Amino acid sequence: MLKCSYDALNGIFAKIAENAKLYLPADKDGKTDYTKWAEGVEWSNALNTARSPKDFFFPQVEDLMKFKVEGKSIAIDDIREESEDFVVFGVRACDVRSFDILDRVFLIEPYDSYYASRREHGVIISCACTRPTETCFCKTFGIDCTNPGGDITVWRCEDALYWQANTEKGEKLLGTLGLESADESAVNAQKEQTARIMEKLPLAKLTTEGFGGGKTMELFNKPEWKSLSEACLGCGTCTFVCPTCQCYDVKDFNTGNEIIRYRCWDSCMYSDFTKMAHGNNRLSQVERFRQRFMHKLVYYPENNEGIFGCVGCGRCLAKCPISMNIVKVMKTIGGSAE
Amino acid sequence: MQRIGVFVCWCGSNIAGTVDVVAVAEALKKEPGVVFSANYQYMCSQAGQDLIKNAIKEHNLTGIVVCSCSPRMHEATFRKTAAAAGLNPYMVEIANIREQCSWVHKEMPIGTEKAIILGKAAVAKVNLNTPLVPGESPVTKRALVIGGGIAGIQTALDIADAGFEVDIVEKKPTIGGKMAQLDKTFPTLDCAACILTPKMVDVAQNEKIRIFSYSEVTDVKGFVGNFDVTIKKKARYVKEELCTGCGACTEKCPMKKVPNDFNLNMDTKRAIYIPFAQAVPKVATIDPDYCNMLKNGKCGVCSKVCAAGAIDYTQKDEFIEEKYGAIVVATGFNPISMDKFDEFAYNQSKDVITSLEFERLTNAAGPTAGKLLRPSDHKHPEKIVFVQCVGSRCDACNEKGKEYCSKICCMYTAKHAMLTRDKYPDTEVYVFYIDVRTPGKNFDEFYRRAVEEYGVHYIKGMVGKVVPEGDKLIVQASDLLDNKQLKIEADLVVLAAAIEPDKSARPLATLLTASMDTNDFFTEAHPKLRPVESPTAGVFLSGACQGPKDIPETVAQAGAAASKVIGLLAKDKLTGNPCVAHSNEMMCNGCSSCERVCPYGAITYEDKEFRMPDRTTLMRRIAVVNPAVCQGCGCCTVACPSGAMDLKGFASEQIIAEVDAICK
Amino acid sequence: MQVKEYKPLIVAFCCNWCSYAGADLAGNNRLNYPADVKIIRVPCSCRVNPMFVLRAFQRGADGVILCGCHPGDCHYTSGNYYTRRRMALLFSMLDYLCIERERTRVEWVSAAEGAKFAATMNDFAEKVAALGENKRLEDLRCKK
Amino acid sequence: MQKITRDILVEKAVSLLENGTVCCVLGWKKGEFDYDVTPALFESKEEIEKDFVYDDFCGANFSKYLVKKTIKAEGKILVFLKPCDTYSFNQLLTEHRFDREKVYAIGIPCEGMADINKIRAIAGDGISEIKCGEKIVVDTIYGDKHEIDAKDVLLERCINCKSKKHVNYDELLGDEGEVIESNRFDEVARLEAMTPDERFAFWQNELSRCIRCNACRDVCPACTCEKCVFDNPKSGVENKAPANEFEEKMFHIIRAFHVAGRCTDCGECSRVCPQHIPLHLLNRKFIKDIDSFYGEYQAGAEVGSRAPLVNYTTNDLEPSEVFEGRGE
Repeated sequence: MLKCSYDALNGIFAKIAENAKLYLPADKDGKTDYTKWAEGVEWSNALNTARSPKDFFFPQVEDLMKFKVEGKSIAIDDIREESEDFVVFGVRACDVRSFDILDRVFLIEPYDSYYASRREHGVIISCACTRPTETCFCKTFGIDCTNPGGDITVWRCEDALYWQANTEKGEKLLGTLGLESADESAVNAQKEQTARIMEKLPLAKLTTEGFGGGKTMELFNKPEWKSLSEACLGCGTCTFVCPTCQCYDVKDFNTGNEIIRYRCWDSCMYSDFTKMAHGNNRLSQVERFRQRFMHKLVYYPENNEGIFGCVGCGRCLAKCPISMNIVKVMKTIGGSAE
Repeated sequence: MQRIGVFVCWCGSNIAGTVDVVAVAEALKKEPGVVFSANYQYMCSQAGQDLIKNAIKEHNLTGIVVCSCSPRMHEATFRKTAAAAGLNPYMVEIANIREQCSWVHKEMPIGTEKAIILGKAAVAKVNLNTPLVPGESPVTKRALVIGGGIAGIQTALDIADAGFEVDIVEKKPTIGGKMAQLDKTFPTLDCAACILTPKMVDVAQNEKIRIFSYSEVTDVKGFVGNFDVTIKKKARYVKEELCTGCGACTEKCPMKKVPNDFNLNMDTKRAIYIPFAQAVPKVATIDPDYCNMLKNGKCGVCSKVCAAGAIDYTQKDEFIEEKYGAIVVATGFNPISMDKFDEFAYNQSKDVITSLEFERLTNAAGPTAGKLLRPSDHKHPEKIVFVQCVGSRCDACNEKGKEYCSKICCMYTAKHAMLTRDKYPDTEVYVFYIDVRTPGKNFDEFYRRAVEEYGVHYIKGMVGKVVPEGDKLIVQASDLLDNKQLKIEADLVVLAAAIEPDKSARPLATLLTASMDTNDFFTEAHPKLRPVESPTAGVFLSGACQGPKDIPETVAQAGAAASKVIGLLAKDKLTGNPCVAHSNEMMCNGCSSCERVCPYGAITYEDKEFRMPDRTTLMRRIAVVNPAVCQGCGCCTVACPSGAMDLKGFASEQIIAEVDAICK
Repeated sequence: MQVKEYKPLIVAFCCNWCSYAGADLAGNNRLNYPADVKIIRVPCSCRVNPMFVLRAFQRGADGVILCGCHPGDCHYTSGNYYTRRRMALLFSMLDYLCIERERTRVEWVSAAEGAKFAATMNDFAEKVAALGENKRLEDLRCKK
Repeated sequence: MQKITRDILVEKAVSLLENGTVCCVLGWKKGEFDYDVTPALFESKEEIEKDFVYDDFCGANFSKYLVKKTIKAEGKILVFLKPCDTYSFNQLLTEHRFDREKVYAIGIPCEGMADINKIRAIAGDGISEIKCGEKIVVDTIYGDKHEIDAKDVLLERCINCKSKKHVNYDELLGDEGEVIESNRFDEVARLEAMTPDERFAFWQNELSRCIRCNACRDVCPACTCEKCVFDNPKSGVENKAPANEFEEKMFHIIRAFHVAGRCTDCGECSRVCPQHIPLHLLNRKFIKDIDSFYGEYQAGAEVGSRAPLVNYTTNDLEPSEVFEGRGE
């Protein structure tokens, strides 16, 4: 374990930024979001960012290729940007888990080379939580917010910032930073303190009981879906703030001179989601609403060794215009009501 | 995918002088959808059109772009060309490379570059064109004429003569209108009744014509070819079908002091009356304001004397709904009220009268049986002053009168003056005028006869004041030619009151959505080229409701309106402009935004049942455009927030494609 | 590399009855105006959706002008009155978002005003040219 | 604190449900925490008594729900409307979006709703309890307690409340209020007074955060199109994500234009924006312009009134006159 003083932090950021783009949470206008580090950008104390860091690997809009059509010939232009190395600093445990969930989608056949390339070039420096909030429920999914993982983990202790590499990539980067070594006592103390707070969280007792692979038939036809989805506006807020939602649409944009094929996030909450020639797959908002939660809580774990598609970051709890969310769904549909 | 042909016209050197037409044709050949491209000296010539026709057939073209002069010039030509080759005429687009390119840009490279871009825009549009077929709507082969004066009578007779059914709605108990009140007519001096009443009889006897007298139009719905009209038949308390017009009731009715409006209230009639001897229909009518039986249930004399048993005190207003293909407005005119003209003492002296009152005084069927007697003391007037332009040709700021010339006053005053001198040579006649306006066949000759043969004193100048003094009227006036003030002791003063549209015209215009000018005269579709049509399709104008007119003009216009109606009714179906708005019912919210901006009332709403994707059904309000009424302005397409409303021929996608092509 | 001279691109929506005829008249009278002005014919100025205006800017137009019949002379009696309201509000909003106000204009041009049409286009093109390229409402994907 | 209590509303709802006047009740349902109230359709007395709430977190405007819910409902729907909600209600009626006969509307007074983001800014993380009383009392899991004056944490739209008057209802609970002279255009005026570069920077910064989640549109009572142009591939503006600055601007300009003259300024768009973009400043710009160009007009004040963009006068302001007297 290594450590650095908070005074030295700016210098360390500068060192990281020498070889890679560095992004970290910073406050602006009362909101926190990942910001490209430059001299003067302060690392935010906030628990988490409004937008999740999935953008770094799976941006909302990503150009895939360009092509020109002339007569019967099509000229394709591979416009893939040679991904630059980048470092995302200060990622919370929940969001770190989200990369694992996305990997299981994008890095299996058919292999998503766009995503893979960004994953390869990115280093994730996670940050352990110390002040979880009432909307946090990462523990429900077995995430330890005091041990967030990623390539490197930092602990924000009172006296210093503690660093530990978790992967080869992490070791390599950490080795270049010239930090002093440290014992783990401060970190351990902090872990214990955070664990005690975790017990007090209002959602501490939320469990995944009743969910998981194999529960499809049991849950699919529950009548409660109707009342849960009754007020759903069908907007895409939950999906777009979610760190694990990975659906996208591939579209063409005709600039007049050429066609840009790009992909952008899509939402299963939209009525025209995966609309095909025969029409829509899911015709009513109940079906669409159910799909999103069944996917996170049943279908995904069924295909991924029991790993749930939700990380308990709480963004959807804070952002849904009508305050409907996965916690309310789990408590109503599943067996985890208090 | 379309198969588009591009045809670049040289227009001699008009285009080719500043645009490299060969380069344009070559460049456009590469555009998506273009399979053929050619250039030619004069595309609009027979040879040019043949080139287009042959290319359409040979290359199976589905759309063509002609790069030539303005579409305002030859769009119609090339549409016909396309149609002749079996292509839908609306698959033609014109790139205006003459007026908007070669003629305004001097350098060949610039002109050529722009011409190519304009061509690309047209190609982009044609790629999205769809064949359009004009909508058709059936025509109800019956016309409605509103107003039963000479204008309405003549229109109805002409329409009926062509074999179509016509209904006349007249608000008075008889048709005949103003002309029925006149004595003689200028410039031939034939008696009005002698030429009008036979026409009235013709109307009554014509099997194709129905008369709704004592009736009003209360509602109009529908559109050209398909109007639904509600007519209110006011209760006349006499069964029309039973009344023989014998007149027994009108003689026996004890209520004798009812002002006789037909004689402009210069005498009285009974509470049950027939307006005049030749009235059509010759049916009695009870005036409910005066009839004792209707007012307090005491009397019933008419009922007792009526051998036919036609009297029905319980009669109610009746509403009749009829369908018409065309509507003719012939609501006529009235003299304006003289209330505001105190200087002429109209309200102070009975011997100051209007010209129309003078007509009745000289009419054999009038209150004096045709003898010219002063209303006050029934003496023969020895000195008569006629005042012209009372309320006509006023300043815009003068609230008393009208700005316009009433047109007929000069001639009828000359007529009155002449007839007076003819019958009563001892009577001195003065006419005060601003100008004497006599443009008409035999008009000036007529006026000059009044002056030269009949010795009427025409004095250029305006009467300033009329003061009743004893049994005389002191007329103070100025003689502008001799530049002196005059004071004439007259026995009778006759005011040539301005005429204005009938008061019923304004609400009627609202019902018909027909437009009016500030004076409440109906406006024409075009003041010169479509003078008898209203801008509202299917509504036509006849007579003085459109502007002041004399009888020959009115009759001429009545005939013209009739011929337009006949032209319309002769069609079995109406074909419209196919470039009309269309609402996609799947996207329409029924919010009424489109309806509110439509100037033609072409949009209505209906509740329609939709089968939803989840197999439920849903009732939704949706907009429906009547293609026969829509004129294709496209205002609704922008008012519509969902984009459900689009315009055929100028669809949003097409305009966006043009924008894109121009900007790329 | 040769620096290309900056030429503004101007899209002019002209109503069929007055302004398009006015443009034709300008042509008949050989009145010059910049070739940068490209006319799109619409039945009435009220057919122009604000979306078309934005589309033109997106695709690289530097100025957009709408021409219609003079108020009161609309072929469809009231179309241009609606245009007037819509565009007054749209232009005010564009200004609020700091799209230069000289880039948009509504001008009433009758079928008899060929000279006015040419003068308007000359003036508008000059003002737009002075502003330079449209940077505040551009879509970089559409730039060459 | 709200002057009218939850219990009065519950009693009313239950009695109307039980006597058959209505078949269901649109109301606010208790959430997981004390602030995450959800709009809900209550169908039984038990549901209402258990979960119905009315407190400082009941911002949701139910008017729009009536469009879909009235179609399906067998009988009348009881809806509780705050004063500002009644304007949306009227505007929807003007546009024939639901059948008035299928609604039983109860007007309820509103003292302004609280903005949880403002509370969180004061109380910090870990809110465990919020009590809405004279003061808003917030407890956190970290042992902090905050007593907050409700006036200090009002939603933006409530600070600039335009009316406490209900413009449509079948029944009114509590006292009727008045239309208020608000300062709601001050912020627009402040922006107008900026230099173009400042203002450009302001909007660039705000709109760049847009993630096009469509929450603003989907919550908007004026956006009830069967098919939105932004979802329609044929409209030419359809897109699922803002690809660049142009698309960010275009979406918000077009959306504001489509609701111009119809927007009642209910403020739901700004309330629900997950990125806290002050969208009301776009809508209010149109309202302010409409008021100054064509005379004051409040959408929804009257059923059937003619919205300014489907209306005109022959001597309206010319587009060229818009900027007269507004120097650069």
